[in-house]
Amino acid sequence: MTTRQSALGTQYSVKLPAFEGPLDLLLQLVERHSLPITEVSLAQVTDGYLRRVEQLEVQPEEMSYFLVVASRLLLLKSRHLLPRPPVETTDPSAEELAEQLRTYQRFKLAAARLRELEGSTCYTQIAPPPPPEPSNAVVSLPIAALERALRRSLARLDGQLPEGPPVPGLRLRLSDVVALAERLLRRDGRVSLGQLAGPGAGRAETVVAFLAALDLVRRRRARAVQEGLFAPVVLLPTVEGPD
Amino acid sequence: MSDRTESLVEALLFASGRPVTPAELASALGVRREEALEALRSLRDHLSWRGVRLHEHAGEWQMVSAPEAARAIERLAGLPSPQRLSPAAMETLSVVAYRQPVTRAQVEAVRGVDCSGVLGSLLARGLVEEVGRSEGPGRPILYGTSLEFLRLFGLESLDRLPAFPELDPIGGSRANSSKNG
Amino acid sequence: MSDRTESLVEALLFASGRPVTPAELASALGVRREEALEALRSLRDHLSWRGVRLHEHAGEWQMVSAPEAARAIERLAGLPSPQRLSPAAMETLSVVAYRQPVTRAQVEAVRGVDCSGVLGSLLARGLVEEVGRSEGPGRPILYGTSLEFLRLFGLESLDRLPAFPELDPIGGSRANSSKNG
Repeated sequence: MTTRQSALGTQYSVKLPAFEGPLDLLLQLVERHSLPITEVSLAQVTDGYLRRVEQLEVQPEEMSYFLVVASRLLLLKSRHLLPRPPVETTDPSAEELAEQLRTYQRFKLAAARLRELEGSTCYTQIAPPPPPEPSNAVVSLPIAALERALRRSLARLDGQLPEGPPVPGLRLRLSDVVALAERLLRRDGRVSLGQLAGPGAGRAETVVAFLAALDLVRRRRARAVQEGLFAPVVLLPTVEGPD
Repeated sequence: MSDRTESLVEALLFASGRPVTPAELASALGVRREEALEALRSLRDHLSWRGVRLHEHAGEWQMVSAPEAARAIERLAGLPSPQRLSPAAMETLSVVAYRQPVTRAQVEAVRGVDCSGVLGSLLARGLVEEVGRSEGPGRPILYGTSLEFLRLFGLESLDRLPAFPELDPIGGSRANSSKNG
Repeated sequence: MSDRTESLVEALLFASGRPVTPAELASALGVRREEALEALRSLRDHLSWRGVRLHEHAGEWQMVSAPEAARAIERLAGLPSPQRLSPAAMETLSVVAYRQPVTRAQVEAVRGVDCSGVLGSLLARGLVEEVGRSEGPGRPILYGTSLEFLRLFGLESLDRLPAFPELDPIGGSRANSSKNG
């Protein structure tokens, strides 16, 4: 009759044939008689409750809950059968039981409404979400990717460059480096000549970076600052917006 | 500008695949926390008719699929529908949902039975979580529902819980209340 | 009607997280392939200014984040996550870590509850990943922990996992196995 699973260490509550506990049984009896939940109705269903409890086959510790309610019902019923002094109004413990039952009824109703939502599960992603879209759409090529790619290729070229003069045909385009400078200025608010030339810059890169800086200063897109003797030359945005 | 933030927030929620806080989003976007929160709220409104939704719980936001797509997703992914909760679990869950934060003793006072087993399996399933300690004697654990709970029942936030049922003022039991699931 | 299909298609693409064909979508939704394709195209147009986009490649469609959010996504991923794993997630993760490769059914046998939700969010967070298929009936998916898992816990390799805790062989409910004894 019970489905207690102690073997797993997870204890499920005792499943009774038709109800979840003493209050549930009591509520079913009251509802079956279409009675309002009052002291009187509780006294009325006492016999039915006791009959059901007699038929129960549950663990002793669960049974105790049923017996607690049963004893309260019996007390109630006895008070209704025996004449009471007229001064005594409603029994607080009876009203308490009725209130407990009404509260329980509301939560049972709430559970039924929640049950209607069961199955309208919202899923999270079953597989990890894909990385940002690979940008083969040239229109929206992210600036960061462009910048990284440029740096990578500059570095690679530098690594392959033999000692001595640059390989004929290698050409760094001034306009590329100017564009890089403008982007870095916009992003970071400053860019150094060293940054423009790239890591491990050779003579060609340094020259192109210098020319790019000159071009920006000449067009008043940036101003060049050197904070001390031999300090790195840094480009900063012009105070007025670009005109 | 705000539209742009909203669209970036959408991308972040999608790409992260986990619940995130407005503070995290703000820090990733370089905006103020309030701006991130505003973008989240506005995005939630915009998504309400779409196939994805935003869920919010305890300051964390997560992108999820729309509840009406549950069956189709289960079919596509070959997932079984989530196991139905037992009546005892449903009752306990509804007490926790409507009374949270709540102690085990308070749940048991409502249900009139021992609830440690049921609460334990709701905790194990991640539908209920510990949310703190009560100030009362013995400082018992306080329980509340989780983001997982909202997901299982397709609720955007706890505000969307069905209204707590009122009883007939006479206290009468109405026909639809005697549902023994 | 078509709006509804479009929103369901969006939910399916979101939840599946992988490239999907119009035929798969049609079968999950119970509509004709043409209708699924039409919904995909229309959804792609609707998403063109949003934070998520549709990407089509060789007849397969996938939901991706907008390229302009790439930097913010990297920043978010780099942020230390203040979000702690829920107890349910931690438990599931530990079962996967110590028993891998493991099927969902095996995880559930250990934990005694439905784990699809928790496993799904661990997958989405990249802490657990599919590592193959079991030889058993139905060839269920096998799960294992990911590199991200090692990173999160600061482990150099799986060999560095703490020794597996010994449990009472009788499996009785000891203090640490039943949540709130």
